[in-house]
Amino acid sequence: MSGYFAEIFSGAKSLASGMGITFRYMFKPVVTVQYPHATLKMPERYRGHIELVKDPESGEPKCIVCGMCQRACPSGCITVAGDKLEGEKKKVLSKYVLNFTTCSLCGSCVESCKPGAIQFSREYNLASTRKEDYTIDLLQRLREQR
Amino acid sequence: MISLALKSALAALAVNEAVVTDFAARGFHFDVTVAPDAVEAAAEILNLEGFFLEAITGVDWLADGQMEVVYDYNHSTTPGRVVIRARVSRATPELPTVSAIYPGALWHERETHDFFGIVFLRHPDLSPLLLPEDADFHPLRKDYTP
Amino acid sequence: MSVLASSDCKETFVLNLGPQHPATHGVLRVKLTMDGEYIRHAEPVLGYIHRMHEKMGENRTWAQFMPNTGRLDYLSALSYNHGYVLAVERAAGIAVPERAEYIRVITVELNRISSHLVWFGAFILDLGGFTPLLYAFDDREIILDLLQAVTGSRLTYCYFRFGGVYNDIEPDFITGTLAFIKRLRERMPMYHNLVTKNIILIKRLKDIGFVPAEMCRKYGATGPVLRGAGVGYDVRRAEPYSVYPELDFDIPTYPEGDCMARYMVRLDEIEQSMRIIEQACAKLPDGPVMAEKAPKIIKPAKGDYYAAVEAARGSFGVRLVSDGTTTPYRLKLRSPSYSNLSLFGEASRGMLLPDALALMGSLDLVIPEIDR
Amino acid sequence: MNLHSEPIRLLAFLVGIIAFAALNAAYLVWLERKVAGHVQRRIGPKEVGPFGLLQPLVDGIKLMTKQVLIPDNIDPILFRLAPPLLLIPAVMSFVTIPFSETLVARDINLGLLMIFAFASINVLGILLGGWGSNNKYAVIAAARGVSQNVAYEIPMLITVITMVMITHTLNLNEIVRQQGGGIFNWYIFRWSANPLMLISFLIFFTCSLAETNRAPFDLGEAESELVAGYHTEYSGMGFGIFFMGEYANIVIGCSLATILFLGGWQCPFGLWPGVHWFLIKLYILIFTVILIRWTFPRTTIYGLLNLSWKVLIPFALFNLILTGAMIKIWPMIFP
Amino acid sequence: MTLLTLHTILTTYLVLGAFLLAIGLYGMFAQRTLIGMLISAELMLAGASVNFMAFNRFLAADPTVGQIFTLFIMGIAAAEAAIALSIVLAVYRNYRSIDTEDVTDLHG
Amino acid sequence: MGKENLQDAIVQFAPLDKLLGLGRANSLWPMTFGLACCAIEMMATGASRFDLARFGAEVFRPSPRQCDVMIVAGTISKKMAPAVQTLYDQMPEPKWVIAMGNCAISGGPFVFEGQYGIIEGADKLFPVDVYIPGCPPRPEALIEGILELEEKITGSRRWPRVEAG
Amino acid sequence: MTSLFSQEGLTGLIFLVLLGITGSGALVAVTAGRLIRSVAGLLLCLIGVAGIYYFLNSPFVALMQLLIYVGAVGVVIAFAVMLADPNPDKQPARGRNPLMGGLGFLTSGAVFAGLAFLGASTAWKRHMGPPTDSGMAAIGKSLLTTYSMVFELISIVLLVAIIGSLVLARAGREKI
Repeated sequence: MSGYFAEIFSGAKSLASGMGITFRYMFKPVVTVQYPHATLKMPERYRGHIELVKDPESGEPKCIVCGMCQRACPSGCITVAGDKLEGEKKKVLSKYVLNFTTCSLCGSCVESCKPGAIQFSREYNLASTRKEDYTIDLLQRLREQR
Repeated sequence: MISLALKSALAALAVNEAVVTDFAARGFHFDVTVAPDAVEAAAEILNLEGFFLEAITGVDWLADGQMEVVYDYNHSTTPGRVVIRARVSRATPELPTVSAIYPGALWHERETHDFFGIVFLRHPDLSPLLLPEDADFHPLRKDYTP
Repeated sequence: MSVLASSDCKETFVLNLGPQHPATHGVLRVKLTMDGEYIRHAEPVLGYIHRMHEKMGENRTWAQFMPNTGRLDYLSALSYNHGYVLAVERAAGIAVPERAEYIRVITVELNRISSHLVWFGAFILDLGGFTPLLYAFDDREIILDLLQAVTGSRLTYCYFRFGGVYNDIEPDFITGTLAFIKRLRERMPMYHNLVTKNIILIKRLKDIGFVPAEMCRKYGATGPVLRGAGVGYDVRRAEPYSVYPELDFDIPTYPEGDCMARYMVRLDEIEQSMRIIEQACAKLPDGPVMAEKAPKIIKPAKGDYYAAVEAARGSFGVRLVSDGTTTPYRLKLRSPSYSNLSLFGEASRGMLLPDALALMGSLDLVIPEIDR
Repeated sequence: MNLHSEPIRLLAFLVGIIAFAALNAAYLVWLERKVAGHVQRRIGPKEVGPFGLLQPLVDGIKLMTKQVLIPDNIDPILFRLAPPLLLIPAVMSFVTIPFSETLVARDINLGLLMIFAFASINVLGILLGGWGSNNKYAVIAAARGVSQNVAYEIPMLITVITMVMITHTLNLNEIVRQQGGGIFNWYIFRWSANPLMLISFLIFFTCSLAETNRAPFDLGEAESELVAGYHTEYSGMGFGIFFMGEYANIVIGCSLATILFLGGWQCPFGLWPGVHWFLIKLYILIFTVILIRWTFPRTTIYGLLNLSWKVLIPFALFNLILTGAMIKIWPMIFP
Repeated sequence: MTLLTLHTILTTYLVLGAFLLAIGLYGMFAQRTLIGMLISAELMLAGASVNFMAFNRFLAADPTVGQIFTLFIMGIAAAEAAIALSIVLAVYRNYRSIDTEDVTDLHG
Repeated sequence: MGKENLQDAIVQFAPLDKLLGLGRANSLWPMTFGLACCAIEMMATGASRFDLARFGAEVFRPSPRQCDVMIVAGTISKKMAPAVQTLYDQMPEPKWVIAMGNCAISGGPFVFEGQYGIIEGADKLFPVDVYIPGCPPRPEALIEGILELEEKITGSRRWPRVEAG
Repeated sequence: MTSLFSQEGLTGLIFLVLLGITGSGALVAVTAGRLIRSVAGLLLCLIGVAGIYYFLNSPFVALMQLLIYVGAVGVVIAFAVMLADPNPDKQPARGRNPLMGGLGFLTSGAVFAGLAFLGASTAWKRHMGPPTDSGMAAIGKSLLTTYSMVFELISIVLLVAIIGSLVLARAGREKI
């Protein structure tokens, strides 16, 4: 019998203390970051989709069209092509297309890139009504950035 | 570690040699290849010793014309991984179920049947588990083409 | 004048829980044969998110399979990364620098805490309480920020590499982690007051959903489910890997085997993980984070290899069969939830629907990991 | 006792009441979302109108213009009958609630009884809605809802009988009038009537939570078990009506607790009685109800019945007997 | 006597009572299930109650008698419903249990 | 659940369309429907840090009958496809679909030569209104997706655009 | 002729509506194809009857009718239907015995005609004298004085019913 009352009492106490917690939390400041008005800062290493790195001297992409990224990519979302200009030793990048919709952001491509010609972008809030927006021509993107 | 009695009991079932493996290099302690009919007996021995069944899987040795079924046993208090293998021919991949001893094997065997088409005799229900209900293909066979 | 003149007297009916049902945390389907609200027979139907991981393993190089491991169990992706790299390192004989091992342990344990926090919230959500979920997510967001600063992703990490980790940690990661542990230590009593001591929760979890040790053994259940049944099996202790032998931590066990025991095991594991992280942060040595001799192209010797790690849900094993080429010949993933779920049918027999859902929640299922 | 005393007045009040019920339903949802937000340290509706105040309006517009899906294999009559069956009794109950001494649609002598009579009808809404949907989840939810309602009606009615023994009337306005003159005349603190009045109040409050299917007794809508409970198959306005009925019921339950125990429109200090006091008390109770929902996990059906049969009913019965004894004994000691 | 003043005369109520009684009677004949018959019985009781109340209102010397009678009828109806529910349950159970091995219980 | 008898909405007047659009756009109730990894990010979006509730879109309804928008968060396997299709059919008009994450857009990383188990994109099953790429997308991206959908419904954007950086 | 829009007219209209509800509810209750609809009809009818009680100057009984009949009895019956008849889909419309139906129709028709005729044709003798109080207090007083015996009896009946139904429902229930 005493157990019966003790259980009711302790139960009521636990309920009251629970409500006390939620009541107190109600007056604590909110933790929300109100997205379109305020944004979080992405960390240094944030992995957005990849983008090409500009050579600071020439302004051209650093890419040497070795195709390592293309080979390293597990899901084959990178297409690289280069033209071999006459008289030059190296190939020149003519096409770098990322099909972002199959990318898994694993970083293999960035890792495999010897000259450091690709890096992760800071894009974190992509949304679009068109699927085609995500087949990204990175070369064109680089050109538009300048 | 695995007791001597267990080792000898399992070695008695072995087709070839029961190998005591180097755990650091291979990840398990004892490797026994048994005849397909003996998997039940092996399971019984291990059950009496208090082992649990971690997984059952198949390997398709296309070149040998054989399929291998691998049983991973482990013990929860005295660690010691025991691997039981059995090879069946690819033409008639059949061997008895151990689900009467380890009900946990029901799903593992169904899954192996899904992936390799290995038939576990006296298994109560070999309908596809991970594949769609009407699936009749076995995707992990090496000669599988969709 | 029979009441049942024309009805076809079936005493039971079949209730399909899922594949889209709030309680199944994804796309599990459970075929329940019910007698009123009592469950006569429960049969989980899997495969609704079967993503062919094992098939993909055979189509890719050893390194290319890495991102898949992060998507097996998205709640504790790093454990799965860890399991896979361990297996490949074992197969290819790659040694890992000590600093990398410590970083792995710190991040894995952080990930384990975040996984348990999500489980905690989702479990209480199953029981009908909403607010604890969001409190747990508050704490989890901090972990995600920490891990994101290191790995670059929030959820499906692909951070470990054969022979080390992708990149080194920053010093403020350690300070942030220790600050977070301090904060979580202060928050734990709040969770206990709000949830654990709540009479409604106790009534719903105590003596509900028995999974005894013998049943765990028969079905191969591991992790908190097994430890909630009183068996102190933990891969981190049973088959020590990485630098766990150098760290001091306990393996919480509760002998009851009911939902409450599993609940308590996980909450205690959060505390233990915090201990591990603190020690690891203190012991963190300097040095490289990537083995210098790690080959770029991996070609393990012929043979098969096994490696197991203690993931948040139990023992995760990777069985590799190598034929000496650059791609795995066979890659078997032994996922803990698969075995843990397989006992649901037997354990839930004769239970009431809400109790069975409490049992299912206490098993902590992540469906993509089950279906693979 | 004649029906046609002031039909115009009645009509005006009826319109007012429906407006009040609808407004309450709409803004209680807003309040609920806002309180939930702040309890969980987030903001809640904010972007639609100032403080998200237009959110209910927007939701209403959306629900009204949403396509009404009538599933194929249901019982169309019961399916359509259920939502009004839930809402109309709830709205009707407002007729006799005294918001202030004069602000009452019809001051019926049997007001208390009338509210319970109507409240007992809305069980049917749940039952028929769940059954008519021909959905297993809905049927289970309906069965749960009904057994819960029936179980909790008993301690609730016993408590109300206790109150009626003390007040000697069923007229709600009269009950409030008896509690004039300060906070210690409220029945919840009227130790002289029965020392366990606080427990009576708690029993009544718990029961009204259960009667209105509110958390932690929201078994009928337990979404982790039964998808959306008895309104799983309802879309658009059918669902909206269920929603409104639910909130109207909450308002009635809390109004009744206010009237019976917390002195209705009486001021705690015995000054300026009026509708504002009623509303303040009412909304404090409603706030408590909301806070409870966002704090506790859900009970199970047996936990719920255990609570009713093993705790609430014994306590309520004990209270009843004690009150009877007090009524007889008190005058003997203090003649 | 117009349609709108029907409520002021006794006959309306008596006819209604008779109607309910008769329809209940018909139901008793026509319904074949236990619950259907229970529903019909409730209708007949309702008819009787209406009659009581009508006489009470228009003719009785002591206007409480009819009301009390009606209240008693309600009490009876409640008891009847409870019993009927349990019988339905019992029959249902029994019927089901015939399918299982419990048949021997019937023979002792 | 079979076919439905369709009844048209009660009010349908051209001048009201703008109001209706506003109403619908600001009261997007999503379905409690997660398939895989992205579902966790969906939960995170509803949680305190990001708070989908600010836009009135936190009312996750478990029943498709009461939802306006279906957030396909995760990989659709071939076994699951019929169920997803049914859920879509069960939603009352007007309804929208957000494909969240790379798997829902195109099958994501699980597309490979000879794959046998997944549907390569939700748009193979039903029309998709908004695509949110990422693996998984950050919660901000999901909010952005909701805003994008609102823009699609009302024809104008009420919120500032955020440049990544 | 009373105007429809006067107070009296409105009252009369409400009464007619109530009559309609009662009658149609009763008809549905005995003729509906599905049991659950019969129950809904019965409930409709009982709600109508409650309204008619209100017209008969006894709001107390009217409310009790709602509380007990609709709220309790009706729910219990509906529950019984749900328990015994869980699958409305597969159930064909209940067949009726045409002979019994016809017989019932004749008998009930005769009863109705007879009673209605009797009710309409008899010159009922109105009670002359001062009207007595018919409020709740009077009912309560009578229950505990004049009719206390019956009151006790009915409580015993209820008690027996509860125990009996418990025994009946409990029997054969195996513990799960």
